[in-house]
Formats: sequence, structure tokens, C-alpha cells
Amino acid sequence: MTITDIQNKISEEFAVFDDWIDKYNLLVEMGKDLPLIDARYKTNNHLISGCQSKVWLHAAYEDGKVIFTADSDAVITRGIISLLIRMYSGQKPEDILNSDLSFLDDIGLKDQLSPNRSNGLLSMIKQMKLYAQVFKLKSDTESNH
Amino acid sequence: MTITDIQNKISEEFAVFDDWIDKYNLLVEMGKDLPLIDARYKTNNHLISGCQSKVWLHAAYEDGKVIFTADSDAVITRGIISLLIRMYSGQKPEDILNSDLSFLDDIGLKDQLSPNRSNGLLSMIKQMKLYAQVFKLKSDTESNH
Amino acid sequence: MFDLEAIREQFPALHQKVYNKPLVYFDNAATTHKPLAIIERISHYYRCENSNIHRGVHYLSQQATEAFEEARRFAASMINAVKAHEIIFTKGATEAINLAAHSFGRMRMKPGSSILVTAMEHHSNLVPWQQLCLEYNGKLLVTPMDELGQIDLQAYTQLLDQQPVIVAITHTSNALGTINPVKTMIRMAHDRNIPVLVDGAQAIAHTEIDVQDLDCDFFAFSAHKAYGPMGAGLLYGKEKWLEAMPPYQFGGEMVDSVSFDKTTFNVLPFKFEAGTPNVEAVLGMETALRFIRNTGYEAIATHEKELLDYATAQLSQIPGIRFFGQAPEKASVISFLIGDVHPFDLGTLLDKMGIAVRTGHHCAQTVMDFFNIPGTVRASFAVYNTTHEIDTFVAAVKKAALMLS
Amino acid sequence: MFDLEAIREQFPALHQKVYNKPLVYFDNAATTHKPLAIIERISHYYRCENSNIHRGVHYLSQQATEAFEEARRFAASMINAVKAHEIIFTKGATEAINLAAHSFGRMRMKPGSSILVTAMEHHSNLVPWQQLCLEYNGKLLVTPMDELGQIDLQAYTQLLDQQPVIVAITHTSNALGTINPVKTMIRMAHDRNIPVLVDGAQAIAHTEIDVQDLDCDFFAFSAHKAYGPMGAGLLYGKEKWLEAMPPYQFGGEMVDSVSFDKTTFNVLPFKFEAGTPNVEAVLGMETALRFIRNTGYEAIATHEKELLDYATAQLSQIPGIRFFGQAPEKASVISFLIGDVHPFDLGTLLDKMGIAVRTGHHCAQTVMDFFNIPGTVRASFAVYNTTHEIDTFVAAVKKAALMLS
Ligand SMILES: Cc1ncc(COP(=O)(O)O)c(C=O)c1O
Ligand SMILES: Cc1ncc(COP(=O)(O)O)c(C=O)c1O
Repeated sequence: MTITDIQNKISEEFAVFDDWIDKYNLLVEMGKDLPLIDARYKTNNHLISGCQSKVWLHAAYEDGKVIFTADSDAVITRGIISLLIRMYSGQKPEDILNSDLSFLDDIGLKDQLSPNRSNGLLSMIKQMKLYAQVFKLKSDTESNH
Repeated sequence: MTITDIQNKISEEFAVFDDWIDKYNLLVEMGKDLPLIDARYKTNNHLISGCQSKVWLHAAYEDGKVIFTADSDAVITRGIISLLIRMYSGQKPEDILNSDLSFLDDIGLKDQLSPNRSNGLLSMIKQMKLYAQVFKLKSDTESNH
Repeated sequence: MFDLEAIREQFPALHQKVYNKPLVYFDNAATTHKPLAIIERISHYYRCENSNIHRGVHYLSQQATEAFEEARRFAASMINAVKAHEIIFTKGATEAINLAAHSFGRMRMKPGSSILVTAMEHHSNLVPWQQLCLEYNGKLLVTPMDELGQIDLQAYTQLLDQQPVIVAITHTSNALGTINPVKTMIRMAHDRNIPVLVDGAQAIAHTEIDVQDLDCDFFAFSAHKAYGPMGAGLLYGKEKWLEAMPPYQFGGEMVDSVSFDKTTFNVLPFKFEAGTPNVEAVLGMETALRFIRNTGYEAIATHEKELLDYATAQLSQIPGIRFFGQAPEKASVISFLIGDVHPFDLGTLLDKMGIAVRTGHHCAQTVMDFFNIPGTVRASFAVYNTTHEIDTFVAAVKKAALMLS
Repeated sequence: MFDLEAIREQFPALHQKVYNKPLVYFDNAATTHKPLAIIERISHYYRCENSNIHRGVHYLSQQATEAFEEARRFAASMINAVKAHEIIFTKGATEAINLAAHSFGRMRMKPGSSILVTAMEHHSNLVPWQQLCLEYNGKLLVTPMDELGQIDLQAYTQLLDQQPVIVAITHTSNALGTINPVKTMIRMAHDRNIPVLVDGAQAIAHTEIDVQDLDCDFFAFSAHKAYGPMGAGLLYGKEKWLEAMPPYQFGGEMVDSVSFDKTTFNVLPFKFEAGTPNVEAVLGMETALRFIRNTGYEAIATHEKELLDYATAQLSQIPGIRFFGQAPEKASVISFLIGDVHPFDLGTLLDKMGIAVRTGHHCAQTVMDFFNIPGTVRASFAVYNTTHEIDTFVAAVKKAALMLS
């Protein structure tokens, strides 16, 4: 599925709920289900400082696609992380770089991404795009050889 | 004349004018007429710092009375100084200490004595009373001997 | 007579909705809302009094200077300072403490000197002293506390024996609510000739301060935590210290005379007030202090104690709740966690229900480290809060806890 | 279209009487009055947005943080900073310069280092550098000026050859009105790898500032001299300097992590913003900058130039008048004396006629010493002043001069 397809899918999943409380319940469930990051990556090296909740992120590049795993110590943050991983993990670097996240507005999660939510998500997204950038450069250079 | 007599006299002199401008004209004239302080006292030693206009004050104690001379580089300040000297110079220390200056309110010069008029007058009055205090102590001590 | 409804009426910010729910504002230890009188005071200032002060001979400047210095006298009387010029206006408690640390430090620190703080300081009363110690190759001594959040006075005595150049203690802990026995601690320090700075940021809105009775050497607070505007605070200092200390910032009113070779400095309090002062905020602070005086510390304390006791009792019924800060002498601050729920998650859900609490380390990271937790959820009450709000809050906590466990 | 009446309507403070006479406010270089929009912005903030920022997860805190950071972005765009985090909010220009002097000083000064200023600095851009030199046993170099109040660029070149660690110059002199050729002076300093701080306190209300075009390393101003509230100002600094400089004050948001042994500091801009920031004043500053942008620097400059030229021409007819500051590039500031009349006397009588001017040394004592005078009378104009007010003023000066001579 393309990133847009996944975003549409997520939007649908949230659209069935009117109430914020149901949306957050869903988010919490998704947070609980998030496949954990490999324990050896849960180190300061992979930590993205978010002031209140911590986020760990790991990225690998396999067959032209970026594989992300991540974790957080707060479950709502994990919930959003799980959305981001669904969208970005397994995608091509250029698709990640071209994607936008405005659909989160529509589903009522925008303020979780506000610059001062202190949950580290914005830094995490920046970091994901940075990884995509690096992998893209790498593969560009390699294909030039 | 007692200090109160002099204050009444001054009040009368100002009472004939309704307009602030005439009062200030009188003040300026009084300022111009102020008998100058002896040049040798116009030193930093006798300077009372007033931020915007400078005031020099000298005091002597003769026959149980305090003799003040003073000067300023600003003429309005000199005008008020001349009032103060008329009141206090030649008076006994205890009379100076017991006097009050509320009559200046009545004649419309109160704001020249406001704590931040930056003209040094308040410090000058403090200094005059301090001199009176010192001379009083001195004569008390001497009469005790 | 304490009339809660009448008080609430004075605070426009209390009557808003967030996410379509009536706001329950329990983040008062971070900043309080402001009574209308303060908003109107500021507005009046800019409409009718605005002026730069102290050196203008014109009417507006005279009036504004008068008002500013009257605010200083009022602040002095509020905390019972001996002299008005012992009140140095700053932009807040943090600046006040930095001023004290910098200037007192320069006067007193020698290589190897030590400074004594407590284990429950806000970063603003910890890091300035720590950095001063680093600069002088000195030693930061820390008075420990127990699990309830109480200072260990035994250990304090022993640490005093190391003759720190100053003791810096918080009057009331923002993270735990503990009210420290500052008067006793000051006496103990003075017995050894050690001066004491009291961080009163969390005290001034809740309890009467008498700096002469406390006999503290310095006292600092911010207006914005006591119903006043942002951008104003003060450092009280005993005249003898302030006279002796070198200035902190340079320029403006703090200067007496300047030549390229040499500058002499103005007298107290101006020596420490560089630049155009924040007249607006200082007048707002005066209005806030008057609001507190008119309401009365006793009435405030009685009401806030009621809120504290009620909220503590209600919250205690929630399974898995853990309170941080259980000293018998406690301000209206409740720091807690529920089971393993992350404070950020709890705070986020409470927010969605219209409840403003603070989550995290509350700028007291060493306190969190002591309890080995990432942070707490903190509800802090002000004079305008109600038991009804507490009911809403407790129900919301229960609901959130259910969602998260 | 520039509509003077419409502009005046926005400023309530202009429409008062003092001593029963309509206020003529010509003390704008000390502080300007504030448009209604600012008064209302502050009121709105306290009614609907008030909150402590940056670390609160609740709605009000989120909104206030958003607004605060938007104000930073706007300020950055206003002076064309490359990055928003190059804007450090301070309580004013004096604090901004003290911050730069302290932190840059600690990074760069060595025993014997020199610092270069000019002969026309405000104490706030002189004393911090002078004291820094004293601390490091260094040398304060002073670029001289001529009788018209113009910098001697020849001498400046030679002084630069002494390799000062920094040059600190005022963009516009508050005492003389001189607008310095800062862009040229910066280029000359950069040719020798010397960074430059520009004191923009008297510039920001009158002329467009482009820090990238100027290429200045630091730029400082206060909001209250540019239609904004008291208690806000900023230090712009090039990222490379701000990154390298040590923090200034400690506590609050500027901290990253704290233990008793060690503290690490937050990233830019927070590293330099200790304590609860003055959100109210920063939002007010943004509103003021928007007022300036909407009015337009060109329209402002045209109008103020007209006032300056008109007032200068009218005053020139007064026998015995002496102007201080006659540089061709001049802001709307007129410093003068009449014969031997003391400025305090003149100012006192003008005040009685409802006219607010400043008298004295204008915190630029070295300038007064240069001209060997105790001070001047200074009339400074803002966008809302009128030629009619100038007529009133000139007539009053004539009347006062007559009384005093
Ligand atoms: C105990 C304590 N000290 C100092 C401060 C710092 O106050 P401000 O941020 O207003 O400077 C605070 C505020 O959080 C506090 O709670
Ligand atoms: C040129 C100049 N620099 C600095 C300042 C200091 O500004 P503030 O007092 O707002 O800090 C002033 C204000 O008088 C000024 O005119």
C-alpha cells in the first residue's frame, strides 16, 4: 500500500468514532499493540529527547525500503508512533520524504503533534525523514557508481 | 520672625498670583536674587547630588542659630532654595527640626519637592535638618558640661 | 467574610471552556490566573500613566515614578522589610536568585567554598548555585530529605558545620508541596554566621511572609504565581548585604556617573535595577499583593487547606495511587502517579476533559530522581478553586486511569 | 495611505490633559505610548490564554506556547533573521546587551583583550563592556566623534587594528539622533574578523532592520520604545555565536537535565531564557511590531522626517539656541540648549505647559562631557506626533526662554 492508502485507511478507522474518548481509546490500544523495538536499540543512542515522554527510534534500509521500529515510555505517544510506523515502515525513502501528515488534523490528533506537546513526536518525525534522506543519498550515490 | 511667620509671609507673596506662570516668574526672580554661597564652599564637599540640577549647601552655627548659604546651577532650584534659606537660616536647630513644609503645597510648588523631581531639593532639606540635628547635639553636649 | 463566588467572579480566565468543557484550572503552582483588577491596572497604566521613570521631570514621568516607588513601599510592607530600598524589582524569582547568586557569589566565594541547598529545590534555586560552585571550584552540599518529602534536620546541622558561604532553601516545594521549617533552619544557619536565601516562589500566594521574623537574608518571588502579571518579581535582601554586593547588570538608572575610565553606581535599590524597569508589571504586582492582603492570608490558607484535604481524601480512594510529598506541613499541591501509568498519558487525557494539571519533573529533576520516577501529575490549588472542581477532577482521573490500565 | 488622525486615534494616552493642558508628548525616545491593540492584546491574554508555557501538556499551555513561539517567528521575520531560534527574548535592550557582554565575554575575553565602542553610546551599551574590560584587565577603546556628532571613520579603522574582541555600536544615538553608518562599520570590522553588536534601541521604531543585510553579529532592542509594552526586548545573535556562548542565567526552561553533580543546557533559544518568560509582554511586542509593519517604515520615516525638519527650522529662529547632534543622517531627535539656561529649568517650565520632553544627560554622560554641558533638552518624535504639536512646543520654548533669561 502507498502511504496515502495507509493514511486513508487510518482515517477510516478513526472516522467511526465521534467522541475524542473513543479515538484515544483506539490510540491507547494501538499503543499497547506496537511491536516493540529490539531491546538492544533501546539505548540513549536511539533516544529522541522529548522532555516528557521518551521515544526510541531505529531505522534500517533493506531492498530499497526503510524499516522503522520504535518505542516510547508513554502509551499515547506509542499509539501515535504505531500510526507513523504503519505509514512509513516498508516505504521507499522518496515516498517518505514526499509525504505529509495533514490527515492527522482530520482525525483529531493534530495537537499531539504540536511543537510543544513535549512528547517527542515531532522530533521523531524529523528523525524519520532524516533517515529517509540519508538512505536516499546513499542509494543515489551507489547507483551512480 | 519665626519659621511659621516666614512661611505665612511667603504664602502671601505667592497668593497674589493665580497663574502658575506668575508664581514661577517670582520663583525665578527669587532664584536670581539668591545671595551666592561663598565660592570656597562651592566644592564637591558641599555638593548635594540631585541628578539633574546641582545643589551646594553650607551651614555654620553662630550664637545658637544655624546660618545656611546655598546655590544651584538651575535657577528654579535656586528659587526654591532661596525660600528654604529665608525660612531656616538664622533659626534655632530645634525650630528647624520641628518645622514642616506643607505650606509649599498651598502655594503650588509641591511637585518641585516630589521625590523624583531630580533637582536635589529633597536631599537638601534632609541635609539641612541633619545639620540642625548635629548642631543641636553639639550644643546639648556643651551645655551639659 | 470569604466569598468564593465573589472571588471567582473576579477572574475572567476561570470562566472559559476548553474542548467545550468548563475549564478546571489546577496548574496554579506554574502560574495563577489574574483578577480583573490587575488587567484593569495594566490597561489604566498604558492609557493614562505610561512613561519612562526616575529621570523625567515631566508630569507623566513624575506620576509613574511616584506610583512605582509606592509599589516598592507596598511590597516592603507586605513582607515587612525594614526599608523600601531592600526591595529589588526583578523580572521574576529566577532572575532574583541569579542576581543574588552572581553578586553575593562574587563577594563571598573563594576557591573551594561550599554552598548548601536542599534535595527539593526547583532548578531556579539549584542550578545558579551549582554553577557558582563550578566556577569557583567549590562544593555544592545537599540537605537530604526522607520519603515523605521532609528535610533531614540532623543532616542539615552536620552540613552547616562545613561552613557553606550561603544556604539556599525553598520555603515551599513546588514538586512536593512540603513547607520547610525555614525559620528554624535560618536560626541554625545564623548560629554559625551563615546567611540564608529563601526561595518564596511557592509561598507568597499562600502564606504571610515576615522577613524580619524569619530573619532571612534574602527572599525571592515572582508576581505571576501570586495573581500578578508576568515579568515582575523581587529580591528582598538585608540592607547590609545589598550595600556590600557588586551590581549585577549594567546600564540605565543603576549608574551614578560614567566616564570612559570609570563608572560609579547608584544607591540602593537602583544599583541593582539596570535598564528601563517594567513599570506596568510592578504596578500589576502591587495590585496583586493588595488583592491577597484584602482577601486575607488566613482566609486563603483555610480555604486551600480544605481543598487539599478534600482532594487528598478523594484521590486516596483510587486504586494504585501513589502520592509524592506527604509532609505534615504541606501547601495545596498534590503530586501523584497511578500504578505504572505515565504522567504524560494521564495529563493528556485530563486535558481532553478540560482539566489543566502539570505533568513532568516540574523543574525539580533531582526530586524525581530521588523517587526514581520520570515525573508526576501535579494538581495545585489556588484561592479560587472549588470542591466541585475537585469532584470533576477526581472523576476524570478515575476515567483516565481506567483507559490507561 | 498614511492617515495621521487615524493613527492618533489608536493611542489613548495621547488624548489626556496634564495641568489642564492637552498633553504634547515628545519623550518618545525614552518610551513611546501604546496603541489600543497592544492594551487589548494583553487584556485578551490574561482573560483567555494565560498560562505558563513550554512544558505544560494542557490546552492553555499549548495555546500560549504556540502564540509565544509564533511571536518569535514574527520577530525573526521582522528583522530578517535566518532562524527563529536566533531570537532570544529578554526584558529589554539593557538585558540583551548584558547577556551578550557576559556570555560572549566569557567565551572570548582574555587578560588584556580590548573592546571597541563609540563616543556616543547609551550607558547600557557602554558600562557592560567597560566592566567586562575591568574584569579581564582589558582595554576599552572609544571611537571618537566630531562636533556634529558623526563617527570618525578614520579613527575607527585605526582602532580596529588593535583587534578588539568585539565592536559595540549604537545604530542611532538617543542623545544626538545620529544614525551611524553601521553597515559600513560592520563590513570594516568583519574585514578584520571582528564581530559587531548593534544597539538598535533607537532604531527599531523608525527604520527597517535587516540583520542579514547588515550582517551584524548581534542586534538588541526593547519593545517599549517601539509602541510595545515594557518588559520585553530581544537579542538577535548569529546562530554560530549563540551556539558557542555559555548560558547567562540559570533555572527553568534553559535546563536540559539536572543532577546535583552536573547540569546540561537546553538548545537554542531556550538556553538563554531562564525562568518563566514574560509571555504577555512578548505577545504585546509582536502586536507592536505588527503595528509598525502595517503602518510601514517608509510612511513612518517620511512623517518623522517632516516633523524633524519642521521642528528644526522653527527652533532655529530662537535666539541663542544651540543644537547638539547635527549629523546629516539623523533620527527624529532634537537635543538643544538655549543660551546658558539650565535644561532642568527649561524642562520644568515646558512641563507646566503640558509638554513632555526629557532633560539631562539621557544616560549618555560621556556625550555631555564631550560637549562640556550638564545636559540637554531633548524632544523626540514618534509616528503619532503632529506639526501642530511642534508649534505649541516652539511657542512654549520661546515663552520659557523669555522667563529664564
Ligand atoms: C519553588 C520555585 N522556585 C522558583 C521558581 C521560578 O519562578 P519563575 O519561573 O517565575 O522565575 C518556581 C517556578 O516554577 C518555583 O516553583
Ligand atoms: C540607544 C539606547 N540603548 C539602550 C537603551 C536601553 O534600553 P532599555 O532601558 O529599554 O533597556 C536605550 C534606552 O534609553 C537607548 O536609547
